[in-house]
Amino acid sequence: MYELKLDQYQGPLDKLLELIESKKMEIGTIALASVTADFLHYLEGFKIDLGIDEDSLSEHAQYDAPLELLADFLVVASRLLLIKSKTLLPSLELTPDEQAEIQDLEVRLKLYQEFKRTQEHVRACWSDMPKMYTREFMLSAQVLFYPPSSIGPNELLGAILKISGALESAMTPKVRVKNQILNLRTKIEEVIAKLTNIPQNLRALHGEGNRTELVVLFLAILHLIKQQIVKVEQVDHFSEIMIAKMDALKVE
Amino acid sequence: MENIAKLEALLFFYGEPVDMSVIARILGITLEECEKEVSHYEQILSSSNGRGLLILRKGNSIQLATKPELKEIGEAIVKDEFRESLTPAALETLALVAYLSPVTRATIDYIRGVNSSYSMRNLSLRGLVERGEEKGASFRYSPTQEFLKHIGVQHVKMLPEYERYHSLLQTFARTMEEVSVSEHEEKNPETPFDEVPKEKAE
Amino acid sequence: MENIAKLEALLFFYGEPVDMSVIARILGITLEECEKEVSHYEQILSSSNGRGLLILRKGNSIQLATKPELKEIGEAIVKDEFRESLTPAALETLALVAYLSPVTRATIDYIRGVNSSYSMRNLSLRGLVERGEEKGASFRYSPTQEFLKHIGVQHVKMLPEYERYHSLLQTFARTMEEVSVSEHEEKNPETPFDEVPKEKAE
Repeated sequence: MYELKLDQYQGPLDKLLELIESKKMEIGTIALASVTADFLHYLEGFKIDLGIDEDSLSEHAQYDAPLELLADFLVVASRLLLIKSKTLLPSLELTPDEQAEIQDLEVRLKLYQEFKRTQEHVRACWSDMPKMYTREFMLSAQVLFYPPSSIGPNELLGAILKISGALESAMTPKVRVKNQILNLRTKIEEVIAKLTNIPQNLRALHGEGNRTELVVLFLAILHLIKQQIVKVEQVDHFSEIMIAKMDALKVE
Repeated sequence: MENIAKLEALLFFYGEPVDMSVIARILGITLEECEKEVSHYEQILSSSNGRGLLILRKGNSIQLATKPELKEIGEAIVKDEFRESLTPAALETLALVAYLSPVTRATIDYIRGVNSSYSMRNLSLRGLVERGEEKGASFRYSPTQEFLKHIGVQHVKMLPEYERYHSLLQTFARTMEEVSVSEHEEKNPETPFDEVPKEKAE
Repeated sequence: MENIAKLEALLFFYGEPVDMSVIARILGITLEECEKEVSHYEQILSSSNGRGLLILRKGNSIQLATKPELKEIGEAIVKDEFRESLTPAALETLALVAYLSPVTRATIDYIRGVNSSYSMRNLSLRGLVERGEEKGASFRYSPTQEFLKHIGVQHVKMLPEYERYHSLLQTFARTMEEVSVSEHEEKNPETPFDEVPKEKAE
């Protein structure tokens, strides 16, 4: 059921694009910075919206996919945070990697915007009932016995082993989500460290409101990470799911 | 579109013999008009060397079929299709039917992650699997006795490591049924009109 | 009997998409003659209001189908069994597969900014997309004939603005390389640009 639910949700780029378009802005650093708060606000609503509730986390189907989706959102959120920080604190130095990430987000958003049109085209052509019908495969052929040239019990077992192997690998725990969350935490720590290392630059901020906004953004992310993201480990598909809260952040 | 085009589309897709009154109803014409249309179509088909089809009549029912002169075309394509060893997709489907039988196509699809209707139909036509009892709206498939005999196994339970993989795959299939893929899987895919596409390209 | 009659009988009998080389072999003609025969047949079908069928093309395979103008004939027979509605995620994924095929899941994930494994699996189970050749470690996906039947076009290339979108990704890939983001992205499994789909595969 969670899968069906997941299908109803917008992806992070889709959401971001919607926010920018609602402000009638062109995709760019300024637009991205201006929708950062809205984006994070949307993210904060995730727990309630997706019904991720720590009490129900033992139910595999309840949280797995939404967590995946959340991870995709967090990647975008971390980049927005960088952009926002840079806008508020022009003297903030970004590493080449961070520069590239910001640029990458812009490019991808433009790409996404372009391709969104393909959806409209397909939706316009699509009909729930087929518009064309074909004949069933060899409808009028007689059933006869045509065994394949070389097949035996071992060939069947071989095919089964391959399938079982594929099933097992499909069910190995997903470390991706965890890694992305850990990366994000590191990123926030880095940004905050930079801020505290250059206190003189804080005075260069454009105004009190902006500074507050920046702080609020960080708090929002920190809140999200501490309250809503849990470390998830599962040894294999049929084992119990182990859940542990991540260590408290060292910063703050 | 002319009525004759509608008639052609209907007969092409319907496959089985269809009663004249049903045709008239679907085309929204009277029985007399329908009879005239069918005769006209019949005439066009039989008089041209450029057409490969004809109308088969049986009582009040008619059916579209290939001309008897082109019998060898059908034979050639059957030979071409079945002379080869199984495609990986067909082998996978056959193995799953053998280790899980009796099993619905929906379960096989779910385990494979792709639609198996083409493979299943192929295996059925080759006489390697057969449909058994119905389960809800869908049929359950098993390997044929002839096939088991061919590979020298008296019963599926004698397949290598049968117990282990039978229960493993069943557990997996059950887990998925609980998650309940979608109501889509529940619809009856076994009507004569079933032609959901295949994973042929694999 | 003329070759065109044989072609008609073959396509009618087989039902599924059949490769041009198989048709040529069975009819005992060259591939060029075969392509000519098929084009001729296609032309006859599409130009006449008295014909209810058309040729669906996918890559080198062709299949007979009823004309989209006659969809109510099919609907009258099948009722709701073939109903396929699309969720937003399914539509997004399906549209990308249709315009970019053959395309890897990594590319789709990259453009959507989300993991598309569930959507892709769902579409694959429903027979709307299929896995084709392997590209390195990953498969490339294409829309199926079933997809074409729902949208009522004979070939994906007939989708609106197909050429524009089909080549768009390559333009973007080049831009990305110029801004040298690629170095950074190489560590990232999301990046699809080592495997931009090529036209020739169609």
